[in-house]
Amino acid sequence: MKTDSIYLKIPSDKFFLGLVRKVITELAGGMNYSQDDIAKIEIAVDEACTNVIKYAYTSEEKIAFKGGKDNEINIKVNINTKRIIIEVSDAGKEFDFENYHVPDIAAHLKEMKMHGLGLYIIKNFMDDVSYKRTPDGVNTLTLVKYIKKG
Amino acid sequence: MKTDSIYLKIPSDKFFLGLVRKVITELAGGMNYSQDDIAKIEIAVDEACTNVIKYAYTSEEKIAFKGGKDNEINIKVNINTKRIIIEVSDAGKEFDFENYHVPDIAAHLKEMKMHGLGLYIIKNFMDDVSYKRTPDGVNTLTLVKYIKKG
Amino acid sequence: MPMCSIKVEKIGFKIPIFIIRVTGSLDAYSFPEFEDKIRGILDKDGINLMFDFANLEYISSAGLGAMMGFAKIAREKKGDLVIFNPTPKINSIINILGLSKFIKVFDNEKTALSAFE
Amino acid sequence: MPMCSIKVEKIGFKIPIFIIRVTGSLDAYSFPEFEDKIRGILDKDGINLMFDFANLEYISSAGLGAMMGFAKIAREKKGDLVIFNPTPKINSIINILGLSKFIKVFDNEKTALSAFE
Ligand SMILES: Nc1ncnc2c1ncn2[C@@H]1O[C@H](COP(=O)(O)OP(=O)(O)O)[C@@H](O)[C@H]1O
Ligand SMILES: Nc1ncnc2c1ncn2[C@@H]1O[C@H](COP(=O)(O)OP(=O)(O)O)[C@@H](O)[C@H]1O
Repeated sequence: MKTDSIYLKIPSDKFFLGLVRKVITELAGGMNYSQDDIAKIEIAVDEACTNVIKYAYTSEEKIAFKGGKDNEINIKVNINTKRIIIEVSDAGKEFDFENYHVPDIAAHLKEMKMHGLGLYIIKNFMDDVSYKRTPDGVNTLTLVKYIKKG
Repeated sequence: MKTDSIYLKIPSDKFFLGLVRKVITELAGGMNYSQDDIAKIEIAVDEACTNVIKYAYTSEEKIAFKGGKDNEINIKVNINTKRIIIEVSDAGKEFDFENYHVPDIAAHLKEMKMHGLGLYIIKNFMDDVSYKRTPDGVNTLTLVKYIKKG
Repeated sequence: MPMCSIKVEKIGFKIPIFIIRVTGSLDAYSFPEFEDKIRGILDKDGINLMFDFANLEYISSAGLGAMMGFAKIAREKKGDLVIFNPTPKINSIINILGLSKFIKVFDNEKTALSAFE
Repeated sequence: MPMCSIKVEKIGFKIPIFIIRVTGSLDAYSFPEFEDKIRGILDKDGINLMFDFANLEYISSAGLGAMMGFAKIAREKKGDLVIFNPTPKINSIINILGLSKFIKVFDNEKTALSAFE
Protein backbone atom coordinates (compact mmCIF):
# COMPACT_ATOMS: atom_id res chain seq x y z
CA MET A 1 0.00 0.00 0.00
CA LYS A 2 1.35 3.38 -1.01
CA THR A 3 1.90 5.67 1.94
CA ASP A 4 2.73 9.35 1.53
CA SER A 5 4.26 11.70 4.05
CA ILE A 6 3.79 15.44 3.99
CA TYR A 7 5.61 17.76 6.37
CA LEU A 8 4.66 21.24 7.45
CA LYS A 9 6.71 23.37 9.82
CA ILE A 10 5.38 26.65 11.17
CA PRO A 11 6.37 29.20 13.80
CA SER A 12 4.50 28.75 17.07
CA ASP A 13 2.08 31.56 16.31
CA LYS A 14 -1.72 31.49 16.21
CA PHE A 15 -1.50 33.40 12.94
CA PHE A 16 -0.63 30.13 11.18
CA LEU A 17 -3.53 28.04 12.49
CA GLY A 18 -5.53 28.83 9.37
CA LEU A 19 -2.68 27.50 7.22
CA VAL A 20 -2.55 24.27 9.23
CA ARG A 21 -6.30 23.79 8.74
CA LYS A 22 -5.99 24.41 5.00
CA VAL A 23 -3.28 21.75 4.70
CA ILE A 24 -5.23 19.23 6.79
CA THR A 25 -8.56 19.74 5.01
CA GLU A 26 -6.87 19.61 1.61
CA LEU A 27 -5.18 16.30 2.46
CA ALA A 28 -8.15 14.72 4.27
CA GLY A 29 -10.44 16.10 1.57
CA GLY A 30 -8.55 14.07 -1.01
CA MET A 31 -9.26 10.87 0.92
CA ASN A 32 -12.48 8.92 1.43
CA TYR A 33 -13.69 10.70 4.55
CA SER A 34 -17.19 12.02 5.10
CA GLN A 35 -17.54 15.80 5.43
CA ASP A 36 -18.17 15.26 9.14
CA ASP A 37 -14.94 13.33 9.55
CA ILE A 38 -12.94 15.98 7.68
CA ALA A 39 -14.38 18.62 9.99
CA LYS A 40 -13.46 16.50 13.01
CA ILE A 41 -9.87 16.01 11.86
CA GLU A 42 -9.59 19.72 11.06
CA ILE A 43 -10.69 20.88 14.51
CA ALA A 44 -8.67 18.20 16.33
CA VAL A 45 -5.43 19.27 14.64
CA ASP A 46 -6.24 22.94 15.18
CA GLU A 47 -6.79 22.28 18.90
CA ALA A 48 -3.53 20.31 19.15
CA CYS A 49 -1.55 23.15 17.56
CA THR A 50 -3.37 25.75 19.64
CA ASN A 51 -2.36 23.91 22.82
CA VAL A 52 1.28 23.80 21.73
CA ILE A 53 1.21 27.56 21.14
CA LYS A 54 -0.62 28.26 24.42
CA TYR A 55 1.04 25.78 26.77
CA ALA A 56 4.18 24.13 25.34
CA TYR A 57 5.90 27.33 24.24
CA THR A 58 5.53 30.11 26.75
CA SER A 59 6.38 33.60 25.69
CA GLU A 60 9.24 33.96 28.19
CA GLU A 61 11.49 31.20 26.96
CA LYS A 62 12.39 30.26 23.42
CA ILE A 63 13.17 26.62 22.74
CA ALA A 64 14.38 25.07 19.52
CA PHE A 65 14.42 21.60 18.00
CA LYS A 66 17.93 20.28 17.48
CA GLY A 67 19.22 22.29 14.54
CA GLY A 68 15.99 24.22 14.23
CA LYS A 69 14.79 27.69 15.04
CA ASP A 70 13.07 28.83 18.19
CA ASN A 71 9.47 27.83 18.91
CA GLU A 72 8.54 25.83 15.88
CA ILE A 73 5.77 23.33 15.40
CA ASN A 74 6.40 20.32 13.20
CA ILE A 75 3.42 18.66 11.63
CA LYS A 76 3.88 15.34 9.88
CA VAL A 77 0.96 13.91 7.98
CA ASN A 78 1.07 10.33 6.83
CA ILE A 79 -1.69 9.13 4.55
CA ASN A 80 -2.77 5.97 2.80
CA THR A 81 -6.06 4.48 1.68
CA LYS A 82 -6.88 3.32 5.20
CA ARG A 83 -6.18 6.27 7.52
CA ILE A 84 -4.51 9.57 8.26
CA ILE A 85 -1.86 9.91 10.96
CA ILE A 86 -0.98 13.42 12.09
CA GLU A 87 1.99 14.01 14.37
CA VAL A 88 2.19 17.40 16.01
CA SER A 89 5.63 17.97 17.53
CA ASP A 90 7.20 20.74 19.59
CA ALA A 91 10.37 21.26 21.58
CA GLY A 92 8.56 23.01 24.41
CA LYS A 93 7.39 22.05 27.87
CA GLU A 94 6.44 18.52 28.74
CA PHE A 95 2.74 17.73 29.09
CA ASP A 96 1.57 15.07 31.52
CA PHE A 97 -0.85 13.67 28.98
CA GLU A 98 -1.33 10.27 30.68
CA ASN A 99 -2.57 11.84 33.88
CA TYR A 100 -4.72 14.46 32.25
CA HIS A 101 -8.38 13.50 32.30
CA VAL A 102 -10.82 15.32 30.12
CA PRO A 103 -13.72 16.81 32.04
CA ASP A 104 -17.17 15.23 32.15
CA ILE A 105 -18.31 17.30 29.22
CA ALA A 106 -22.04 17.23 29.98
CA ALA A 107 -21.52 18.44 33.56
CA HIS A 108 -18.92 20.89 32.30
CA LEU A 109 -21.31 22.41 29.77
CA LYS A 110 -24.16 22.43 32.29
CA GLU A 111 -22.05 24.75 34.43
CA MET A 112 -21.47 26.79 31.26
CA LYS A 113 -17.72 26.42 31.64
CA MET A 114 -15.64 27.93 28.88
CA HIS A 115 -12.44 25.90 29.02
CA GLY A 116 -11.24 22.34 28.67
CA LEU A 117 -13.01 21.62 25.40
CA GLY A 118 -9.81 21.28 23.34
CA LEU A 119 -8.54 17.94 24.59
CA TYR A 120 -12.09 16.61 24.78
CA ILE A 121 -12.45 17.37 21.08
CA ILE A 122 -9.08 15.82 20.24
CA LYS A 123 -9.79 12.60 22.14
CA ASN A 124 -13.38 12.22 20.99
CA PHE A 125 -13.03 13.23 17.35
CA MET A 126 -10.00 11.09 16.55
CA ASP A 127 -9.82 7.28 16.68
CA ASP A 128 -6.48 7.12 18.40
CA VAL A 129 -4.50 9.74 20.33
CA SER A 130 -1.14 9.27 21.99
CA TYR A 131 1.60 11.44 23.43
CA LYS A 132 5.33 10.82 23.58
CA ARG A 133 8.28 12.84 24.81
CA THR A 134 11.73 11.80 23.63
CA PRO A 135 14.88 12.21 25.76
CA ASP A 136 16.00 15.12 23.58
CA GLY A 137 12.91 17.05 24.61
CA VAL A 138 10.61 16.67 21.65
CA ASN A 139 6.91 16.26 22.44
CA THR A 140 4.75 14.54 19.87
CA LEU A 141 0.99 14.20 19.94
CA THR A 142 -0.09 11.56 17.43
CA LEU A 143 -3.62 11.65 16.05
CA VAL A 144 -5.07 8.82 13.98
CA LYS A 145 -8.35 8.68 12.08
CA TYR A 146 -9.44 5.63 10.07
CA ILE A 147 -11.53 5.76 6.94
CA LYS A 148 -14.89 4.12 7.59
CA LYS A 149 -15.88 1.43 5.18
CA GLY A 150 -19.00 2.56 3.36
CA MET B 1 11.38 43.38 10.92
CA LYS B 2 9.77 40.10 11.86
CA THR B 3 10.44 37.38 9.31
CA ASP B 4 8.66 34.03 9.40
CA SER B 5 9.68 30.80 7.75
CA ILE B 6 7.23 28.09 6.81
CA TYR B 7 8.36 24.72 5.44
CA LEU B 8 6.40 22.25 3.38
CA LYS B 9 7.76 18.93 2.16
CA ILE B 10 5.83 16.80 -0.29
CA PRO B 11 6.44 13.68 -2.37
CA SER B 12 7.36 14.49 -5.98
CA ASP B 13 3.86 13.75 -7.22
CA LYS B 14 1.49 15.95 -9.20
CA PHE B 15 -1.24 14.90 -6.80
CA PHE B 16 0.17 17.39 -4.26
CA LEU B 17 0.28 20.45 -6.54
CA GLY B 18 -3.12 21.53 -5.23
CA LEU B 19 -1.78 21.42 -1.68
CA VAL B 20 1.21 23.55 -2.61
CA ARG B 21 -1.09 26.14 -4.18
CA LYS B 22 -3.31 26.20 -1.09
CA VAL B 23 -0.30 26.85 1.13
CA ILE B 24 1.07 29.57 -1.14
CA THR B 25 -2.25 31.38 -1.62
CA GLU B 26 -3.00 31.20 2.10
CA LEU B 27 0.37 32.74 2.96
CA ALA B 28 0.44 35.33 0.17
CA GLY B 29 -3.25 36.03 0.85
CA GLY B 30 -2.37 37.11 4.37
CA MET B 31 0.07 39.72 3.02
CA ASN B 32 -0.52 42.99 1.21
CA TYR B 33 -0.56 41.63 -2.34
CA SER B 34 -3.17 42.44 -4.96
CA GLN B 35 -5.34 39.54 -6.15
CA ASP B 36 -3.37 39.61 -9.41
CA ASP B 37 -0.06 39.26 -7.60
CA ILE B 38 -1.36 36.39 -5.48
CA ALA B 39 -2.47 34.60 -8.67
CA LYS B 40 0.98 35.21 -10.20
CA ILE B 41 2.82 33.81 -7.19
CA GLU B 42 0.45 30.82 -7.11
CA ILE B 43 1.02 29.85 -10.73
CA ALA B 44 4.79 30.50 -10.59
CA VAL B 45 5.25 28.15 -7.64
CA ASP B 46 2.97 25.55 -9.24
CA GLU B 47 5.06 25.68 -12.44
CA ALA B 48 8.32 25.38 -10.46
CA CYS B 49 7.06 22.29 -8.62
CA THR B 50 5.60 20.82 -11.80
CA ASN B 51 9.01 21.11 -13.47
CA VAL B 52 10.72 19.36 -10.58
CA ILE B 53 8.22 16.50 -10.86
CA LYS B 54 8.51 16.34 -14.65
CA TYR B 55 12.23 16.94 -15.19
CA ALA B 56 14.30 16.77 -12.00
CA TYR B 57 12.95 13.45 -10.78
CA THR B 58 12.50 10.92 -13.52
CA SER B 59 10.47 7.84 -12.85
CA GLU B 60 13.40 5.45 -13.37
CA GLU B 61 15.69 6.63 -10.61
CA LYS B 62 14.84 7.56 -7.05
CA ILE B 63 16.99 10.19 -5.40
CA ALA B 64 16.85 11.40 -1.83
CA PHE B 65 17.99 14.45 0.10
CA LYS B 66 20.59 13.64 2.74
CA GLY B 67 18.64 11.86 5.47
CA GLY B 68 15.39 12.19 3.53
CA LYS B 69 13.17 9.91 1.55
CA ASP B 70 13.20 9.36 -2.19
CA ASN B 71 11.94 12.03 -4.55
CA GLU B 72 10.83 14.77 -2.23
CA ILE B 73 10.26 18.45 -2.88
CA ASN B 74 11.15 20.92 -0.16
CA ILE B 75 9.39 24.24 -0.22
CA LYS B 76 10.56 26.97 2.10
CA VAL B 77 8.53 30.14 2.31
CA ASN B 78 10.00 33.18 3.99
CA ILE B 79 7.70 36.13 4.56
CA ASN B 80 7.86 39.60 6.01
CA THR B 81 6.06 42.87 5.40
CA LYS B 82 8.15 43.59 2.28
CA ARG B 83 8.20 40.38 0.23
CA ILE B 84 7.76 36.65 -0.09
CA ILE B 85 10.69 34.36 -0.90
CA ILE B 86 9.88 30.84 -2.01
CA GLU B 87 12.63 28.25 -2.33
CA VAL B 88 11.75 25.09 -4.21
CA SER B 89 14.38 22.39 -3.66
CA ASP B 90 14.91 18.91 -5.00
CA ALA B 91 17.66 16.31 -4.96
CA GLY B 92 17.13 15.39 -8.59
CA LYS B 93 18.85 16.14 -11.86
CA GLU B 94 20.73 19.35 -12.42
CA PHE B 95 19.09 22.00 -14.59
CA ASP B 96 21.19 24.35 -16.71
CA PHE B 97 19.10 27.32 -15.70
CA GLU B 98 21.65 29.98 -16.69
CA ASN B 99 21.78 28.81 -20.27
CA TYR B 100 18.09 28.22 -20.63
CA HIS B 101 16.41 31.05 -22.51
CA VAL B 102 12.67 31.39 -22.43
CA PRO B 103 11.06 31.47 -25.86
CA ASP B 104 9.91 34.67 -27.54
CA ILE B 105 6.42 34.20 -26.18
CA ALA B 106 4.59 36.23 -28.84
CA ALA B 107 6.19 34.27 -31.69
CA HIS B 108 5.72 31.08 -29.72
CA LEU B 109 2.01 31.71 -29.25
CA LYS B 110 1.62 32.78 -32.86
CA GLU B 111 2.78 29.35 -33.90
CA MET B 112 0.25 27.97 -31.41
CA LYS B 113 2.98 26.10 -29.55
CA MET B 114 1.88 24.22 -26.48
CA HIS B 115 5.07 24.00 -24.47
CA GLY B 116 7.63 26.23 -22.83
CA LEU B 117 5.16 28.47 -20.99
CA GLY B 118 6.19 27.34 -17.50
CA LEU B 119 9.53 29.07 -17.17
CA TYR B 120 8.21 32.08 -19.03
CA ILE B 121 5.52 32.41 -16.36
CA ILE B 122 8.00 31.89 -13.54
CA LYS B 123 10.44 34.51 -14.86
CA ASN B 124 7.82 37.07 -15.82
CA PHE B 125 5.46 36.77 -12.88
CA MET B 126 8.08 36.93 -10.14
CA ASP B 127 10.42 39.86 -9.42
CA ASP B 128 13.49 37.77 -8.95
CA VAL B 129 14.32 34.19 -9.93
CA SER B 130 17.57 32.35 -9.34
CA TYR B 131 18.82 28.79 -9.41
CA LYS B 132 21.52 27.14 -7.37
CA ARG B 133 22.92 23.63 -7.14
CA THR B 134 24.95 22.75 -4.08
CA PRO B 135 27.83 20.23 -4.15
CA ASP B 136 25.68 17.69 -2.30
CA GLY B 137 23.27 17.66 -5.23
CA VAL B 138 20.45 19.85 -4.00
CA ASN B 139 18.84 22.11 -6.62
CA THR B 140 17.05 25.21 -5.39
CA LEU B 141 14.97 27.58 -7.45
CA THR B 142 14.41 30.79 -5.50
CA LEU B 143 11.42 32.98 -6.33
CA VAL B 144 10.99 36.48 -4.92
CA LYS B 145 8.01 38.80 -5.14
CA TYR B 146 7.96 42.23 -3.52
CA ILE B 147 4.86 43.92 -2.15
CA LYS B 148 4.07 47.00 -4.20
CA LYS B 149 3.66 50.18 -2.20
CA GLY B 150 0.08 51.36 -2.68
CA MET C 1 -4.69 35.23 8.48
CA PRO C 2 -7.57 33.41 10.17
CA MET C 3 -9.84 36.46 10.10
CA CYS C 4 -13.16 36.97 11.80
CA SER C 5 -15.36 40.01 11.50
CA ILE C 6 -18.78 40.86 12.88
CA LYS C 7 -21.62 43.12 11.88
CA VAL C 8 -24.06 44.14 14.56
CA GLU C 9 -27.68 45.17 14.03
CA LYS C 10 -29.81 46.39 16.90
CA ILE C 11 -33.50 45.78 16.42
CA GLY C 12 -36.12 47.13 18.79
CA PHE C 13 -39.12 45.23 19.95
CA LYS C 14 -40.18 45.70 23.54
CA ILE C 15 -36.63 44.81 24.38
CA PRO C 16 -33.54 45.47 22.24
CA ILE C 17 -32.14 42.44 20.42
CA PHE C 18 -28.68 42.39 18.88
CA ILE C 19 -28.19 40.41 15.70
CA ILE C 20 -24.50 39.61 15.38
CA ARG C 21 -23.46 38.36 11.94
CA VAL C 22 -20.14 36.56 12.08
CA THR C 23 -17.92 36.11 9.01
CA GLY C 24 -14.72 34.10 8.69
CA SER C 25 -12.94 31.77 11.08
CA LEU C 26 -13.32 31.94 14.83
CA ASP C 27 -10.21 30.25 16.13
CA ALA C 28 -7.60 30.98 18.80
CA TYR C 29 -6.11 33.70 16.58
CA SER C 30 -9.24 35.71 15.88
CA PHE C 31 -10.88 34.93 19.21
CA PRO C 32 -9.51 37.74 21.48
CA GLU C 33 -10.81 40.53 19.25
CA PHE C 34 -14.15 38.75 18.86
CA GLU C 35 -14.49 38.28 22.60
CA ASP C 36 -13.71 41.97 23.25
CA LYS C 37 -16.41 43.09 20.87
CA ILE C 38 -19.09 40.79 22.27
CA ARG C 39 -18.19 41.69 25.84
CA GLY C 40 -18.57 45.32 24.84
CA ILE C 41 -22.12 44.62 23.72
CA LEU C 42 -22.91 42.59 26.86
CA ASP C 43 -21.50 45.34 29.07
CA LYS C 44 -23.94 47.84 27.67
CA ASP C 45 -27.59 46.92 27.19
CA GLY C 46 -27.00 43.88 25.00
CA ILE C 47 -28.44 40.98 26.88
CA ASN C 48 -30.43 39.46 24.01
CA LEU C 49 -28.02 38.17 21.41
CA MET C 50 -28.72 36.39 18.13
CA PHE C 51 -25.66 35.03 16.36
CA ASP C 52 -25.91 34.62 12.59
CA PHE C 53 -23.43 31.85 11.73
CA ALA C 54 -24.28 31.66 8.01
CA ASN C 55 -20.86 32.99 7.01
CA LEU C 56 -18.87 31.45 9.82
CA GLU C 57 -16.56 28.96 8.14
CA TYR C 58 -14.85 27.55 11.18
CA ILE C 59 -15.14 27.58 14.95
CA SER C 60 -12.71 26.03 17.43
CA SER C 61 -13.08 25.29 21.13
CA ALA C 62 -12.08 28.86 21.95
CA GLY C 63 -15.09 30.16 20.04
CA LEU C 64 -17.46 27.47 21.27
CA GLY C 65 -16.41 28.02 24.86
CA ALA C 66 -16.90 31.75 24.44
CA MET C 67 -20.48 31.21 23.23
CA MET C 68 -21.18 29.26 26.41
CA GLY C 69 -19.63 32.04 28.49
CA PHE C 70 -21.63 34.76 26.72
CA ALA C 71 -24.85 32.76 27.13
CA LYS C 72 -24.16 32.45 30.84
CA ILE C 73 -23.66 36.20 31.24
CA ALA C 74 -26.71 37.01 29.11
CA ARG C 75 -28.92 34.70 31.17
CA GLU C 76 -27.63 36.04 34.47
CA LYS C 77 -28.85 39.41 33.23
CA LYS C 78 -32.22 37.83 32.33
CA GLY C 79 -31.48 37.85 28.62
CA ASP C 80 -30.59 35.01 26.28
CA LEU C 81 -28.26 33.98 23.47
CA VAL C 82 -29.24 31.98 20.41
CA ILE C 83 -27.49 30.87 17.22
CA PHE C 84 -29.09 30.68 13.79
CA ASN C 85 -28.16 29.66 10.27
CA PRO C 86 -25.08 27.56 11.05
CA THR C 87 -23.45 25.76 8.11
CA PRO C 88 -23.92 21.97 8.17
CA LYS C 89 -20.30 21.63 9.28
CA ILE C 90 -20.62 23.89 12.31
CA ASN C 91 -24.09 22.65 13.14
CA SER C 92 -22.74 19.14 13.27
CA ILE C 93 -19.86 20.11 15.59
CA ILE C 94 -22.31 21.93 17.90
CA ASN C 95 -24.55 18.88 18.02
CA ILE C 96 -21.83 16.29 18.52
CA LEU C 97 -20.43 18.27 21.44
CA GLY C 98 -23.87 18.58 22.98
CA LEU C 99 -23.73 22.37 23.03
CA SER C 100 -27.16 22.49 21.42
CA LYS C 101 -28.59 21.27 24.71
CA PHE C 102 -27.55 24.52 26.34
CA ILE C 103 -27.74 27.02 23.52
CA LYS C 104 -30.70 27.08 21.15
CA VAL C 105 -29.83 26.73 17.50
CA PHE C 106 -32.31 27.82 14.80
CA ASP C 107 -32.50 27.26 11.07
CA ASN C 108 -33.16 30.87 10.20
CA GLU C 109 -33.54 34.40 11.47
CA LYS C 110 -37.32 34.32 11.74
CA THR C 111 -37.49 31.27 13.97
CA ALA C 112 -34.54 32.57 16.00
CA LEU C 113 -36.43 35.82 16.66
CA SER C 114 -39.32 33.83 18.10
CA ALA C 115 -37.04 32.84 20.99
CA PHE C 116 -37.29 36.39 22.28
CA GLU C 117 -41.04 36.81 21.99
CA MET D 1 -6.71 16.15 -5.23
CA PRO D 2 -6.52 18.86 -7.89
CA MET D 3 -9.69 17.72 -9.66
CA CYS D 4 -11.06 18.84 -12.96
CA SER D 5 -14.31 17.69 -14.51
CA ILE D 6 -16.12 18.67 -17.68
CA LYS D 7 -19.71 18.64 -18.87
CA VAL D 8 -20.29 18.67 -22.60
CA GLU D 9 -23.39 20.00 -24.36
CA LYS D 10 -23.82 19.68 -28.10
CA ILE D 11 -26.00 22.33 -29.65
CA GLY D 12 -27.09 22.24 -33.27
CA PHE D 13 -27.23 25.24 -35.52
CA LYS D 14 -26.15 24.77 -39.11
CA ILE D 15 -22.97 23.35 -37.66
CA PRO D 16 -22.65 21.51 -34.35
CA ILE D 17 -21.07 23.47 -31.50
CA PHE D 18 -19.77 21.85 -28.35
CA ILE D 19 -20.10 23.78 -25.09
CA ILE D 20 -17.57 22.40 -22.64
CA ARG D 21 -18.11 23.48 -19.03
CA VAL D 22 -14.98 23.03 -16.97
CA THR D 23 -15.06 22.73 -13.17
CA GLY D 24 -12.12 22.60 -10.75
CA SER D 25 -8.41 23.02 -11.28
CA LEU D 26 -6.66 22.38 -14.56
CA ASP D 27 -3.07 21.74 -13.57
CA ALA D 28 -0.41 19.17 -14.45
CA TYR D 29 -2.25 16.57 -12.35
CA SER D 30 -5.70 16.84 -13.88
CA PHE D 31 -4.42 17.75 -17.33
CA PRO D 32 -3.93 14.30 -18.97
CA GLU D 33 -7.53 13.21 -18.40
CA PHE D 34 -8.79 16.60 -19.58
CA GLU D 35 -6.68 16.43 -22.72
CA ASP D 36 -7.90 12.92 -23.51
CA LYS D 37 -11.51 14.00 -23.29
CA ILE D 38 -11.11 17.07 -25.47
CA ARG D 39 -9.08 15.15 -28.04
CA GLY D 40 -11.91 12.65 -28.13
CA ILE D 41 -14.31 15.45 -29.07
CA LEU D 42 -11.92 16.91 -31.66
CA ASP D 43 -11.38 13.48 -33.18
CA LYS D 44 -15.08 13.12 -33.88
CA ASP D 45 -17.05 16.00 -35.32
CA GLY D 46 -16.19 18.53 -32.63
CA ILE D 47 -14.40 21.32 -34.41
CA ASN D 48 -16.36 24.20 -32.89
CA LEU D 49 -15.59 24.39 -29.20
CA MET D 50 -16.82 26.84 -26.58
CA PHE D 51 -15.16 26.53 -23.19
CA ASP D 52 -17.15 27.75 -20.19
CA PHE D 53 -14.54 28.73 -17.60
CA ALA D 54 -17.01 30.09 -15.00
CA ASN D 55 -16.22 27.29 -12.57
CA LEU D 56 -12.57 26.85 -13.46
CA GLU D 57 -10.66 27.89 -10.35
CA TYR D 58 -7.15 27.46 -11.60
CA ILE D 59 -5.26 26.87 -14.82
CA SER D 60 -1.53 26.28 -15.20
CA SER D 61 0.71 26.38 -18.25
CA ALA D 62 -0.24 22.79 -19.06
CA GLY D 63 -3.88 23.81 -19.42
CA LEU D 64 -3.14 27.07 -21.21
CA GLY D 65 -0.82 25.34 -23.66
CA ALA D 66 -3.45 22.71 -24.30
CA MET D 67 -6.02 25.39 -25.18
CA MET D 68 -3.58 26.74 -27.78
CA GLY D 69 -3.06 23.24 -29.13
CA PHE D 70 -6.79 22.52 -29.34
CA ALA D 71 -7.42 25.85 -31.05
CA LYS D 72 -4.78 24.99 -33.63
CA ILE D 73 -6.36 21.63 -34.38
CA ALA D 74 -9.87 23.10 -34.51
CA ARG D 75 -8.79 25.82 -36.94
CA GLU D 76 -6.92 23.37 -39.15
CA LYS D 77 -10.27 21.59 -39.48
CA LYS D 78 -11.93 24.94 -40.29
CA GLY D 79 -13.53 25.21 -36.90
CA ASP D 80 -12.69 27.44 -33.95
CA LEU D 81 -12.24 27.48 -30.20
CA VAL D 82 -13.40 30.24 -27.86
CA ILE D 83 -13.46 30.75 -24.11
CA PHE D 84 -16.22 32.48 -22.17
CA ASN D 85 -17.02 33.45 -18.60
CA PRO D 86 -13.51 33.25 -17.12
CA THR D 87 -13.11 34.35 -13.50
CA PRO D 88 -11.24 37.65 -13.08
CA LYS D 89 -8.20 35.67 -11.93
CA ILE D 90 -8.01 33.44 -14.98
CA ASN D 91 -8.98 36.25 -17.35
CA SER D 92 -6.10 38.28 -16.03
CA ILE D 93 -3.61 35.41 -16.51
CA ILE D 94 -4.86 34.90 -20.09
CA ASN D 95 -4.46 38.60 -20.82
CA ILE D 96 -1.04 39.03 -19.24
CA LEU D 97 0.31 36.10 -21.23
CA GLY D 98 -1.15 37.51 -24.43
CA LEU D 99 -3.18 34.37 -25.11
CA SER D 100 -6.24 36.51 -25.71
CA LYS D 101 -4.62 37.67 -28.93
CA PHE D 102 -4.90 34.16 -30.31
CA ILE D 103 -7.98 32.78 -28.61
CA LYS D 104 -11.14 34.86 -28.34
CA VAL D 105 -12.42 35.35 -24.81
CA PHE D 106 -16.03 36.39 -24.21
CA ASP D 107 -17.90 37.68 -21.17
CA ASN D 108 -20.82 35.32 -21.54
CA GLU D 109 -22.35 32.46 -23.44
CA LYS D 110 -24.46 34.61 -25.74
CA THR D 111 -21.61 36.71 -27.07
CA ALA D 112 -19.43 33.60 -27.34
CA LEU D 113 -22.05 31.94 -29.54
CA SER D 114 -21.90 34.89 -31.92
CA ALA D 115 -18.34 33.83 -32.81
CA PHE D 116 -19.80 30.88 -34.69
CA GLU D 117 -22.50 32.73 -36.62
N1 LIG E 1 0.61 20.78 24.75
C1 LIG E 1 0.35 21.02 26.05
N2 LIG E 1 1.36 21.28 26.91
C2 LIG E 1 1.11 21.52 28.19
N3 LIG E 1 -0.12 21.53 28.75
C3 LIG E 1 -1.18 21.29 27.96
C4 LIG E 1 -0.99 21.03 26.58
N4 LIG E 1 -2.20 20.82 26.04
C5 LIG E 1 -3.10 20.96 27.05
N5 LIG E 1 -2.49 21.23 28.21
C6 LIG E 1 -3.16 21.40 29.53
O1 LIG E 1 -4.43 20.75 29.48
C7 LIG E 1 -5.49 21.66 29.79
C8 LIG E 1 -6.73 21.37 28.97
O2 LIG E 1 -6.51 21.76 27.62
P1 LIG E 1 -7.73 21.95 26.63
O3 LIG E 1 -8.66 20.79 26.78
O4 LIG E 1 -7.20 22.18 25.28
O5 LIG E 1 -8.55 23.21 27.15
P2 LIG E 1 -8.15 24.71 27.47
O6 LIG E 1 -7.01 25.10 26.60
O7 LIG E 1 -9.40 25.46 27.17
O8 LIG E 1 -7.80 24.74 28.94
C9 LIG E 1 -4.91 23.04 29.58
O9 LIG E 1 -5.52 23.99 30.39
C10 LIG E 1 -3.43 22.84 29.89
O10 LIG E 1 -3.21 22.99 31.25
N1 LIG F 1 13.66 21.57 -12.81
C1 LIG F 1 14.07 21.27 -14.06
N2 LIG F 1 15.03 20.34 -14.24
C2 LIG F 1 15.44 20.03 -15.48
N3 LIG F 1 14.98 20.60 -16.60
C3 LIG F 1 14.04 21.53 -16.50
C4 LIG F 1 13.53 21.92 -15.23
N4 LIG F 1 12.61 22.88 -15.44
C5 LIG F 1 12.54 23.07 -16.76
N5 LIG F 1 13.40 22.29 -17.42
C6 LIG F 1 13.60 22.27 -18.90
O1 LIG F 1 13.16 23.51 -19.42
C7 LIG F 1 12.17 23.32 -20.43
C8 LIG F 1 11.12 24.41 -20.40
O2 LIG F 1 10.31 24.27 -19.26
P1 LIG F 1 8.91 24.99 -19.17
O3 LIG F 1 9.07 26.40 -19.57
O4 LIG F 1 8.34 24.75 -17.81
O5 LIG F 1 7.97 24.33 -20.27
P2 LIG F 1 7.52 22.84 -20.59
O6 LIG F 1 7.53 22.07 -19.32
O7 LIG F 1 6.17 23.00 -21.17
O8 LIG F 1 8.52 22.34 -21.58
C9 LIG F 1 11.63 21.94 -20.20
O9 LIG F 1 11.17 21.35 -21.39
C10 LIG F 1 12.82 21.21 -19.61
O10 LIG F 1 13.64 20.70 -20.64
